[in-house]
Amino acid sequence: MSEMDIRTVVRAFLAEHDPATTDRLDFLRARFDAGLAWVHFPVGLGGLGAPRALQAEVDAELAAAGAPDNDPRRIGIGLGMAAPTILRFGTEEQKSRFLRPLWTGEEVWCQLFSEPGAGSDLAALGTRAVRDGDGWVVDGQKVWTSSAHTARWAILIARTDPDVPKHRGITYFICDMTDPGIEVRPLRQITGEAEFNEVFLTGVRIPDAHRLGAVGEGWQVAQTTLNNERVAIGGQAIPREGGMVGVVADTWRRRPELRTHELHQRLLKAWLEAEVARLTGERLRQQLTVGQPGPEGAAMKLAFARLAQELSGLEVELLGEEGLAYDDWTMTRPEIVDFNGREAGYRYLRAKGNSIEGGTSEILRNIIAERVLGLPAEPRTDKDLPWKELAR
Amino acid sequence: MSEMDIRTVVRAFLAEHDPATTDRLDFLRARFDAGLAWVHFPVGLGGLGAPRALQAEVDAELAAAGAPDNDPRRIGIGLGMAAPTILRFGTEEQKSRFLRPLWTGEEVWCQLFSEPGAGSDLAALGTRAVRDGDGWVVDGQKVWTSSAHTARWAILIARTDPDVPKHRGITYFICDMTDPGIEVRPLRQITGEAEFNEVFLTGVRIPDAHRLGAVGEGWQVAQTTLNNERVAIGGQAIPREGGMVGVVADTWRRRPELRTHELHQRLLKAWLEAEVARLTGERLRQQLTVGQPGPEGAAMKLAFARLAQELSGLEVELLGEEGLAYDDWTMTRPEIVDFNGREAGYRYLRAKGNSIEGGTSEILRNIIAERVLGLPAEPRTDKDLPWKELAR
Amino acid sequence: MSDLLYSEIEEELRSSVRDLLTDHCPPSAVLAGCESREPYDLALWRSLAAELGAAGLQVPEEYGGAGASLRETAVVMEELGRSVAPVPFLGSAVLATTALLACPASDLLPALAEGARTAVLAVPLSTAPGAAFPSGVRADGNGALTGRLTSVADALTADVLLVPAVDADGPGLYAVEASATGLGVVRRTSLDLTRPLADVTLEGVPARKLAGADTAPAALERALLTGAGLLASEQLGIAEWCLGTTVAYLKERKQFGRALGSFQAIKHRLADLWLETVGARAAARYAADALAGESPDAALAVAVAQAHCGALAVRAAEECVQLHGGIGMTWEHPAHLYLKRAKADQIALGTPGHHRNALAGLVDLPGPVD
Amino acid sequence: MSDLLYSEIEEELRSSVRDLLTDHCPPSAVLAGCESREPYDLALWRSLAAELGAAGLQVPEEYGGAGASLRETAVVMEELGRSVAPVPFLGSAVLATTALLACPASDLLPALAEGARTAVLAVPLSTAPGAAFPSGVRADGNGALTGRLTSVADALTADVLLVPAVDADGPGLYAVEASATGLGVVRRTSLDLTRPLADVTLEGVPARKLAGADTAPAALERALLTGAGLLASEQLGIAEWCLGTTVAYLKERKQFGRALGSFQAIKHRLADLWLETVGARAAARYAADALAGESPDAALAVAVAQAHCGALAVRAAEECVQLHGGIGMTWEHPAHLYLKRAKADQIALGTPGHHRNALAGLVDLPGPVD
Repeated sequence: MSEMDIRTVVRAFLAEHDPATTDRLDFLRARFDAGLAWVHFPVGLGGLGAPRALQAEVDAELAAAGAPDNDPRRIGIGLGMAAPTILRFGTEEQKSRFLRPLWTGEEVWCQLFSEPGAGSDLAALGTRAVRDGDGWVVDGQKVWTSSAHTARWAILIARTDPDVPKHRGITYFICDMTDPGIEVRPLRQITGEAEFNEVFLTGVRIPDAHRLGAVGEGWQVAQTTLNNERVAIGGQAIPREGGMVGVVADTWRRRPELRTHELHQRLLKAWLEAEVARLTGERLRQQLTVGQPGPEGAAMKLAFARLAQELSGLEVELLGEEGLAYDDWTMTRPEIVDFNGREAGYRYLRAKGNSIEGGTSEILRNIIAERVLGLPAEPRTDKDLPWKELAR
Repeated sequence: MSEMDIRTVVRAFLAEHDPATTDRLDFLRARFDAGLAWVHFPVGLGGLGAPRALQAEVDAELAAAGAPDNDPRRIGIGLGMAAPTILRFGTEEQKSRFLRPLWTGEEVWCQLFSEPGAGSDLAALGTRAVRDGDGWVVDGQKVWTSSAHTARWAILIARTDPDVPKHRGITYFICDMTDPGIEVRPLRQITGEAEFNEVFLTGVRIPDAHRLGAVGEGWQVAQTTLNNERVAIGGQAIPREGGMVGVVADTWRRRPELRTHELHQRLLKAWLEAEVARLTGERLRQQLTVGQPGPEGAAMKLAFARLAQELSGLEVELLGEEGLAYDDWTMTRPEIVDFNGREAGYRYLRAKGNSIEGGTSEILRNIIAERVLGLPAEPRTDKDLPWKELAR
Repeated sequence: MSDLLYSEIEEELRSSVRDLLTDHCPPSAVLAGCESREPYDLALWRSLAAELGAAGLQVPEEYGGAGASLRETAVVMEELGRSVAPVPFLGSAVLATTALLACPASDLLPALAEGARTAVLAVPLSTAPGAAFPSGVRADGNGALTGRLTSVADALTADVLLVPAVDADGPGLYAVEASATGLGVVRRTSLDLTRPLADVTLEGVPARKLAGADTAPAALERALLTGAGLLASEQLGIAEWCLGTTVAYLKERKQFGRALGSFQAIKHRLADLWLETVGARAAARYAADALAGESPDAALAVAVAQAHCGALAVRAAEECVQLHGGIGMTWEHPAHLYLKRAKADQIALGTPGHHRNALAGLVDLPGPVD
Repeated sequence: MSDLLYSEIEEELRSSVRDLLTDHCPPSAVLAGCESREPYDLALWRSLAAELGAAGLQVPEEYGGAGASLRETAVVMEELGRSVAPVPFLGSAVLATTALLACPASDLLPALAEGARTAVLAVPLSTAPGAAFPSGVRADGNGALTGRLTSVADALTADVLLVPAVDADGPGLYAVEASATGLGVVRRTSLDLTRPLADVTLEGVPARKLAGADTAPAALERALLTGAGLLASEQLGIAEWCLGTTVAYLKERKQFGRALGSFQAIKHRLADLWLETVGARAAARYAADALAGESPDAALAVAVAQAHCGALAVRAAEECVQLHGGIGMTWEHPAHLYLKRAKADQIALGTPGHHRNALAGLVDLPGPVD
């Protein structure tokens, strides 16, 4: 399928569904059913089995026609993590049931992976899922869960076998966030707001039909989620000066009185790095127009985190006296992280999380060194021990 | 003993030994015998058992009187490494025999520690010393030996027991460099010159009287040598703008046409780091006016290497077209490393060795992390294995 | 060469201050304080000032002080940094007191020295040494002040404000009582939770002139230079807490079956951070000593200390957050208090870039001629 | 967006060049060549130019070239960088050929395109795009040249020198035969052992004018910009060799009973280096594509590529030496050939700082008004 072909399909769709007169949700559902949600997905699941690269064309055509979008920032975990995992590992029933309302935004998703005792070493997680009839009963605690308070569903990994080494006793589930055994508590961050939550699971029941992948193979399934997360975090197409660098460059242009040679050199260096990262991402996307994301996604996330931190730190210094101020310490529960909607101090603090969430920069460097460069792993004592015997 | 006291001693010595009329070697021997060589050494061994801090006073007084010095750069290994080790671990006979001609420069020393297969992991060394009557027979290969071609004596570590873990089977010797089993080959470096040597030992005989410390305890003895080496490399008192920073600052001042804002910012940063390193070293010396050097010496060496590399790289860039030139690629065998006697390209290349020789910067960071900060060691598989079973 | 070590008396002082802070100012209390309406812990301030005499260390005995020096004052700053203690020490005991010591009028000193009252030098916290004399406030013929000053640290609880103002004779330094009519002190929301800022507005406020054109600019400059130099000690204290807390955490926290602190990449970063911290100690000590002795090298010593320590404290706090992982991003862990203080301190009294640039003039390394 | 990938044809070209270099230009041969009196491997040059047609890639077919583009030329530069190959490609096939392509006179092109002759653009290797037209050589009324040019790369073996000179009409570009009377080409001792430099003196040397005031400055600028842009590909090649060689060594070399490459601090440094190398590939590709298409973004693309790749190649070579430990400091290990090339390349055609500074004008990020 070519760009020309896809444009024809979009126009035909628009001829039948006038964005100006169609209800938003109806429009989104129809778009999904027409295979224009994610064109590289299979027919019947919101796609056309077309090359991934054509999606940009579809989005642009629809936006030009004034079509509503599915507010992707609000449902980023569903789109970026749950969907590719369900597509790859889900049963036909699971795919039919979950993908459509996920994409239209009718059902928000969240991710129940990290635990207080299992951060970088995610595979050490201790949340237990115990078989009970045709289902499972889950008990444990998860943390760093964004959207938990608005989510209808969660992707969840839990330990189903404590007697085997940690990577082998994990199973991957779809968890109903309306289950009475789920308690969501806001987790306040250094920015003052509570973007994330702690989630306590007590006797939560999950039908076996909501298991994703085989019992004990949850770690492999989770790799798909995590690789896609890193691509989602670090791999968006961005225009030149997109993101944090644009904010700082804008201040620089508007405020000549703040400039010094020292800051100028740092700004030029950061601008250069941002442009190189942009070109790197672009080249990666050209390579990956088809296929699953590999460890290179980790590299983009690493670069993105470093840049966001460098630039936001620079911005506070550039502002001088104004950098001493903060906009608001009130505890709020935002649905969307918007770096640009707040002031410099917020960006500075929030960017600190970029090198922690979704895999710390340290873990990403390990991944690059071992999976890309092929350097030998460190001596490990924890890989072959049964989980229950691990040092904690 | 106070500064006043020591000044009295020096003046009395000068009254009896007029530098203008005394033969250089006679003067140096007399100075040693008067305890003015290294005042913190014991009486009879070139010292007065006085605080180490007073040495600066002695040196200044003698220099002011026009006295000859012992050309310390030519005999740095003897002064900085062999002497403190002999003082601490030597027998009375060894101290009497070796320290005086070492200090006067009549006998040059070198160090036979590193091997091609044992660099950072020095304790893995494979040069064998086998007991033979009242002596030892040594076979093996050493590398990175400066002054080997001019040296009369060497400090040597060799394996005397391959059946125990590597740190425990090493013994420390004084080796006669005129032994017929010793072959010295120059080792050319990236600068073009051959400042170091490879040393091949074939059936070299060492009397047991030239053993330093107990059999099998050579590793502990070598720690004293290495800590002193690091202090010798990184811990000299330097005036403001002493060393590499002064060279670059001088060029900067003389050549306004070469200046750019980018280089200016880098120069100011490097100047700042150099001044902080100078103050750090000064504070360390104030703390250590008595006592053995500890792991802090490693920190100074680390800082010194980083600065030398940063500044010498900057200098080449600053010179622009002139930085494309090199002074001389001829292979020479210098007795002294003089960063300032050559041009920028030489300094740039030679400084690369600063983070390798005498303990790589990586090893020094390990030392700081474990011995100063008390961070736990990495899992080690090599510590308890007999040396002969180690992976190589 | 200066004495870069701590004397026995200085170590005793440190130990008293640290004991006090350990008892009365643990991180949980600091965090709770930030969320209360009281910006400062004034009970702690009284203990520090009255019991330990910390507020008057640099004040001569004839004015009710301890007759010690800025070296000892720097030790207190170090400890306050280590606890991000919410007390107006920088504003009152350092900036205002130094300015007053350089003024002809000295009657305010005894109350400040004993901590009975606090004062503040009313300039934006971001003002660097060498800045032009502020022109935002004017004094009329009766000495009444009108104008505005923004981002003044420690002003909220100050009893007296020392206001640089311009009158018919030129620059002057005026004292304004906090209770004076026409004075407005309004709290700003500040990045640093533990050192609140305020904007000060003056509308014909009655004031007393402390210094005129001949001494006011020098008094202000001396205060700013001293503040910048001693802030380096505070930054050292911040860095040491961050390094120590991180090391302790990484010895305990296990992932992959071993302590995180046993991973070499982490070790090397901490070794580098330690090296910079050791450098900060030397630089901060040198600055304090040079200021105490009014050495001709003081301006250089301050520039070096601020440029190095200002950057280090931020780096140490950032590493502390990063190496604590998720927990370091939470409001309940104290790391953020240090990050916010360190970042604000980086701007306070001149950024590291500003101070590094000052070196160009001080050590004859001029920039290019454009 | 530009195509940042390599086409199949480009990959085939790369593979042919790499095969040739692997066979004829191993590190040992390069090192031996440096110590001989022959600065270049002219047999290798002939294979590269005649057999593979590499010298004429950017030359249109009508002038005997391959009619390909600068994208393919960049691929050759990458491979030459990876081998620090001692051939005059940059001087002849990039700088001189690009200048000639922008001149009205084109008769020199066929010989250059087939590699039968080599030419050189006679400017110091350190000349950056945007530099003022050189004024060191003057042409008299008969077109005879007098003057001096220093640090010219690839001049020692060049058959023709393209000399920028000033005559009565202003700037001009002149061709000088290497055999011409009055021409002196003297080798300098250069930091880079594999790209020798020479000083050129002209004393009334007969010359032929190729371009006058209307085209010479633009031809020179186009050559410098193209040279800088394609040098980024060479720097990428250097960095890739250094990274690959280091990774391979660290997988093998054992200390403390395990491969050095299994130590986490080493791994993290190499991961960072890899990330920068991936960035260099994207930036170098973008510059080559922008130059090939004469895109209005070319100046920016070149500045970005040079600023990034120039710094990266040095860093990669420095890490290569450091992580090889002592062996990396020896003359017999090839690492130093790359270090020296990388450091010289950092200065060649503008330093990273120069190119970063050029961004200020190109993307409207002006510096402070002093």
